[in-house]
Amino acid sequence: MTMLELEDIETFYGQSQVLFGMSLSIKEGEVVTLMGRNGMGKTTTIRSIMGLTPARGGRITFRGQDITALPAYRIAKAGIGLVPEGRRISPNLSVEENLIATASKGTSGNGKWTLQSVYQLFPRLQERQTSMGNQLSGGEQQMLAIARALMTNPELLILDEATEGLAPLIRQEIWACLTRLKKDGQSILVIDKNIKALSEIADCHYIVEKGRIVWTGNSVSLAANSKIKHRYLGV
Amino acid sequence: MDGLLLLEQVLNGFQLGLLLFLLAAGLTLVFGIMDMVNLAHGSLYMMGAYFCATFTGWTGSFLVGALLTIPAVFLLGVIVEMIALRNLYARDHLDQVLATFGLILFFNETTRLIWGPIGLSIPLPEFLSSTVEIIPGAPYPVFRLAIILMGLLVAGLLYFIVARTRLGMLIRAGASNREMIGALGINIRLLFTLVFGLGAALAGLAGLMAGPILSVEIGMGEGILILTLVVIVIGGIGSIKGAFIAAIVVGLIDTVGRSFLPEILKLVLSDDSASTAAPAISSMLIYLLMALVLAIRPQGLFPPKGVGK
Amino acid sequence: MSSPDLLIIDKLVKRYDGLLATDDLSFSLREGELHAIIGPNGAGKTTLIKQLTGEIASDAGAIHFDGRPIRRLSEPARSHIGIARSFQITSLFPDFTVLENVMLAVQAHQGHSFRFWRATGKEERLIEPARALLDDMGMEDSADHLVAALSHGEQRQLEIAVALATKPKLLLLDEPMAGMSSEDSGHLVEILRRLKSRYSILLIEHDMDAVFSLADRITVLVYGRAIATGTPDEIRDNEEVRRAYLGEEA
Amino acid sequence: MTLLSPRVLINAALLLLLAALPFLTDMMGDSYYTGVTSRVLILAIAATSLNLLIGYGGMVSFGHAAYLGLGAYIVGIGAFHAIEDGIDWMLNGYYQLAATLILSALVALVIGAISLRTRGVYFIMITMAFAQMLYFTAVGIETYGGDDGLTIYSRSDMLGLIDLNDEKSLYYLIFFSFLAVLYLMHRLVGSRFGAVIRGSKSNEARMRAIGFSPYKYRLTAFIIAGTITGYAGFLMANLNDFVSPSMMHWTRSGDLIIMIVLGGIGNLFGPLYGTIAFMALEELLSSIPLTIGGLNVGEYWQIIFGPLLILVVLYARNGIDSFLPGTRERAK
Amino acid sequence: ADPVKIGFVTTLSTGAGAIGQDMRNAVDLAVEHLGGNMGGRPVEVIYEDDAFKPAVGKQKTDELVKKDKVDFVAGYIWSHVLMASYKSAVDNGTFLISSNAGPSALAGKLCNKDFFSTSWQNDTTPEAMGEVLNQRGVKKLYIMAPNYAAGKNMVTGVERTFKGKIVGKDMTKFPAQLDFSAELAKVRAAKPDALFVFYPGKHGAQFLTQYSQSGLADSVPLYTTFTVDSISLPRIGKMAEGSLMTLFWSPDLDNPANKKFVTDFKKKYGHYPSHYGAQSYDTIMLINSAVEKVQGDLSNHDAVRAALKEADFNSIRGDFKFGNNHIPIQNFYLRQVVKDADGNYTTKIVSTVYKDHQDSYAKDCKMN
Ligand SMILES: Nc1ncnc2c1ncn2[C@@H]1O[C@H](COP(=O)(O)OP(=O)(O)OP(=O)(O)O)[C@@H](O)[C@H]1O
Ligand SMILES: Nc1ncnc2c1ncn2[C@@H]1O[C@H](COP(=O)(O)OP(=O)(O)OP(=O)(O)O)[C@@H](O)[C@H]1O
Ligand SMILES: [Mg+2]
Ligand SMILES: [Mg+2]
Repeated sequence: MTMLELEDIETFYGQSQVLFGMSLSIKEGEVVTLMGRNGMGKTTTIRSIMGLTPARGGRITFRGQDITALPAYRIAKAGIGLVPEGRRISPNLSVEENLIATASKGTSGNGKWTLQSVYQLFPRLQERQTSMGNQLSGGEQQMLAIARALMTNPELLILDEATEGLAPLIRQEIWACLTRLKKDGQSILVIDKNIKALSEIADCHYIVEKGRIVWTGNSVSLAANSKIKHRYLGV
Repeated sequence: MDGLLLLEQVLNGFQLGLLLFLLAAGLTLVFGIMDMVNLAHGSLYMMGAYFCATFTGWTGSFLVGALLTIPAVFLLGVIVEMIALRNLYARDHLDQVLATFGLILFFNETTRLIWGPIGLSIPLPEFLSSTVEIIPGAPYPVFRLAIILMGLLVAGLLYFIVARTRLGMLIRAGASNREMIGALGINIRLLFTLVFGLGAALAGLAGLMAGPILSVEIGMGEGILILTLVVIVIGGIGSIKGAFIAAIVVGLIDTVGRSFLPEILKLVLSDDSASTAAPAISSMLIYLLMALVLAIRPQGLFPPKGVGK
Repeated sequence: MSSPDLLIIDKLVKRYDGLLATDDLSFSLREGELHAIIGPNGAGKTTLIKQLTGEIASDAGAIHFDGRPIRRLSEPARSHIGIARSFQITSLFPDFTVLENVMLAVQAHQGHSFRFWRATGKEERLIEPARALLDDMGMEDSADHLVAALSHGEQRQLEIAVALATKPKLLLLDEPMAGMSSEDSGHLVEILRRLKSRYSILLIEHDMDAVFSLADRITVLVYGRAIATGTPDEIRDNEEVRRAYLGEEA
Repeated sequence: MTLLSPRVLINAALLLLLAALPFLTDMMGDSYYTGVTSRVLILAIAATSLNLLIGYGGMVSFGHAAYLGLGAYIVGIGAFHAIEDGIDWMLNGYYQLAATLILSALVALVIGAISLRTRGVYFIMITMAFAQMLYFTAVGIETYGGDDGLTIYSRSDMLGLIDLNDEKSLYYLIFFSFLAVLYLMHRLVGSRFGAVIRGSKSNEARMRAIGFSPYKYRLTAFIIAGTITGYAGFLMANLNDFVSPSMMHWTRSGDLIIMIVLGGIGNLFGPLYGTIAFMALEELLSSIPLTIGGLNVGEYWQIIFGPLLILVVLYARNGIDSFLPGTRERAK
Repeated sequence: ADPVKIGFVTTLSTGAGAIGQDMRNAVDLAVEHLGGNMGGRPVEVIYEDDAFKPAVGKQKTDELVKKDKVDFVAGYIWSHVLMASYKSAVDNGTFLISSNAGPSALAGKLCNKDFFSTSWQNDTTPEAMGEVLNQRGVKKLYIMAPNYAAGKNMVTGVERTFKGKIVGKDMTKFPAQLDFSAELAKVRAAKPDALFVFYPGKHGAQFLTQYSQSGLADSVPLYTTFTVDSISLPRIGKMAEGSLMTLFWSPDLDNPANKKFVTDFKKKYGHYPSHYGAQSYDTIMLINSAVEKVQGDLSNHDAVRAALKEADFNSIRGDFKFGNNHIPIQNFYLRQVVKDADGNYTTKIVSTVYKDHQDSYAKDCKMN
């Protein structure tokens, strides 16, 4: 069953168009990646899905419901959890407050992510429990952003550069965690430059170039296609 | 300076401080926590007083009037927020100052249009307009005791809400991080509207408490607004605790300063120059206090955690 | 071939409430070397940079730069003796053009700015060095663009250009690759390789490919302490570093 | 930027109109407008200097009217002692001017030195506090009329160089002063000093990291703006023949801010447009010849003015400037 | 014929607009009583709003003088607005008639041949009050007034004539003191025989409310000037009932002109006129008397001035005559707040304190 479907999305910042007919789809339980160089529109795609920069053209459906024109909070409530680019931690809340302020049991109401379980995932956060958001190091903020999204117990988890600025060890832990999540049937949309790690867990990759999807396929065909990798990802 | 008089003046200062706090609470909530400079807070305070006077007139009872006033001002706040202010949260303070200054003009003149220029009065019921003798030889108005009580009540309640509840966290988070909190599933627009309404209701409460003693008239909000701004700046913008302490300090300094400054100045100046200098200095006292506090602590006495550096 | 030490840090301490962000830290940086600092998140790397630039005060210890103690110097004063930094989170003048960003940094090091009359737009003494620097960084095409309109990668590059414009002896770079695509970070590695010969650089980075290919020496920070210092190979093989930071990577 | 863009033409036309104004009013036989325009231009001088702080430097000073009062009181006090006590030299305009400039600069130095340690709303409030202290000082000084103010029976004596009692001479003194201030601002903002001021508004942390100490530059800008406004006060006293504490009240400082926002902040001509618009609105709205249900609409003009301010803030963020043709000059 | 043009500057907007409105009502009534005519010429009154700001008042005066070219400028509630506007009028040779403000400067040193007043000099009313206190045997007096020019004038006035001891004096913050509890506590502690206050306009209501709540009313009787007036009485009458004040006029003053004024005013506007209105009514009547005297020919400035100075008209205060400084020489009465037959609050005259009283600054006026 399709979880999220984008059809011909067009998005603008003011007058300047950034997405030119972006289409992609994510099935339930799938891990999908969005790849591409800087400034190609990956984050913008996410912002359109979340209703933060609503699409002016095209249609977005989430679990059968049209969410194109819904306000962000309704989309989040419908079951999408976001780890945004740039962390966006609340500076004047403590770590724990950041986690519980927006926590939710999820749409099914039996969410399994709780304070205990995210602290288990990121012990460093528990150590910094009472620190204010603006006192955290860059990496600690990143962990908090991920934990915060998990605490909403989403149907679909979106990670936009979620491993940026994290120590290698933590990065590995996050990949391991995503692998576990996938095993539990969590649907995930992920943006990251770490192709190797992505290839191991993703079912499907989309490559974005100038606001469009230019290539799509699974890890095997991506690995085989070094021309594509070089041309669109610069590796 | 005899001891009983000093005691009475301290009580007076405490009461003025708590009245200021009633007003400062709503202001600091909207100002500090939602990061919105709302100069029209004084106007909402005025509306509280006018509504209460009107409702008291209709119903013949101050208590009923007061109970009707609070939801009415809440509603007014919500309407104002929806029409004029909700698009200003993301703007800089200058824009907010200007727009809400526009609101002050609008409210003052509309009030004059509706209620006329003369002002109203709020008659108090018998039991509130009497006095009790808590300090021997100095009967104290019961209504002023009621103000003290109300101030303490609001302080406790607000502190609890903002520091302890999830609602409080969301309000604090929303200011710095509006978009993100929305993307995490919170209807921030509604939340802000409600919080603004809460701020308005607090202003209205202050107005209906102040109305019976400070008189109800056009422009009553401006003078006290400045005083209130001074209070929240001294206390550290956005800090309920800071507003509370600063309000009481300002109330005490103002009252005690006013009553004993001439005597104190006479110790160093001639009688004549002391009595001319005293009123001028006492007018400046709270500004001096603010300048002093900010010169030493540029963020006020109790800047809330996690804002700025 | 060990050159003299440009920067010596001795028993430096920074305390936040109960937390020791920098804990009796000592190490030195040699003239002309690229010294990388790595360590888990929250180890105190950014804090160290802030202490070096003077943005925050240290609680104890000493910092010697170019042979003189600098712990008591203000942030601008340290910039004037040759310490420059880039920010972990991009920090530029968004409503200025790229050229103006660099010009301002150039201006900061040409004596005082109490000059009220001449238009900076006509001052060759500012424009010339700024353009030269942009050419050097390969950014000449975007010189007249507003910073706000640049892509993330270009902004990160400009961060470094602005720092270089102050003609520093020591360059402190806080995660310059963060958020860059592989292509752009590859490009930046090239630039740093070129700069390496001309400046002494302290590099903080979680991108291990970059660190291992650029660094002359690496110091590993954990909980505010240096647990190891050595060449890239030594660090790669250090069991403790693997456990605390690297994991299977590298 | 082309030299003769429509925007430049409009600005030039406005200046020309102002240059010719006394003769135009002569032709209409109505010298009232010369006086009104003099007032507008004096306020525009004050607003332009405030724009250096707010528009270019991000320092929202809410006490700027204090300097207006300061300059005006120097003239008033000079005239007072010259007439009451026969101290003739106190009427000398050059002494008065020197005293005005020195005193405003000193006061700005003191206020700025303390206030500039704070940021944002704290800065707004502390500058207002200092201005209020000056206001209450003026209210408290009985010799100079206290709250009633001081009537100035003799304008500054410029020793024959220029006769301030002559309406036209005074007008041109004001007009050329305004032009000078405008040009000064233009140079200042584009200079190295201006770059530091603008940079400190844009990103203070970065300024410090590249080696600037913004404080002393900000303080200098604060003193420059205060001194210019003090000079405007000197002119205002000579125009009004009167000075009172109400000139320094915080609401007057608010008016100055409204003027520059109406005109478009961080823009050379903005304050002039804003001042004109502010004064014109006040005049036009308050004389709306409309009576509804026995109520004279003009007397309730603030019911219109208030929401108008809100509309400007909401929909015309650069004030009048956003209605002028051509693109806005970027806050240089 | 061309109309006689009168500019009338008062405060119509802001909270103080109530006073201006009362003055305008009285002026309209006066013009109506004159049948819209003065000396055979129609009358045109141009009202301007000073918005309670000196700068605005000055500009409006300029506009009236230079643009509208009025023959007389009148009105002015506030001393500071009058002081700011004063030169604009007299320097241009336009007659200026104050309908309320009475700063000491204009009565003394700075008096001017083209300046007239139909009200009083600030000090005189409290001087009468000082006299009243003497008559009533008050030995220990406590004084409260706001700390600004008029407040200081009032205090000076009382101190000049009061013979007992002043046991306490508080000059409170101006413009806005919110709370008087500290001062009232001091009053209680000082145990005076009487309390004299001056709190004009809105401060009056505020003071009275707090005074009555403090319970002081039983022990320390209250004497006021310009604190309670017909504008505020409907609102604060209950608290002010019985309190005593001095003034040159009262609605019940017994003379034909006043009867007509008060009756017609009440008929037209439904409430008592205030002294502001009474003074404004007199302003128009004064101008009318001068215009009649010169038969509508205003071209001879000196003749008009002489005619004004004669003040040959039926004033609401009975006889009207100017002192050498063009300020009225007049009676002062002690008045008390009472309820009239219809249950409305008003004041009634208790006694005459002064007959033909002149202000003490007149001697400084070098004009003759
Ligand atoms: N707020 C904005 N206003 C105007 N243009 C914007 C804005 N945000 C992004 N853009 C532009 O939109 C384009 C796409 O940006 P987007 O952030 O979606 O890229 P991205 O693929 O996520 O890149 P990155 O890997 O750097 O995060 C870029 O050219 C960028 O300059
Ligand atoms: N202002 C502050 N108040 C309290 N604690 C702080 C403050 N600033 C930083 N810290 C704490 O100090 C520690 C070191 O932070 P720092 O930013 O130096 O880490 P870092 O090594 O740069 O980490 P990262 O790699 O994640 O950027 C962290 O645990 C952080 O939470
Ligand atoms: Mg992105
Ligand atoms: Mg860091």
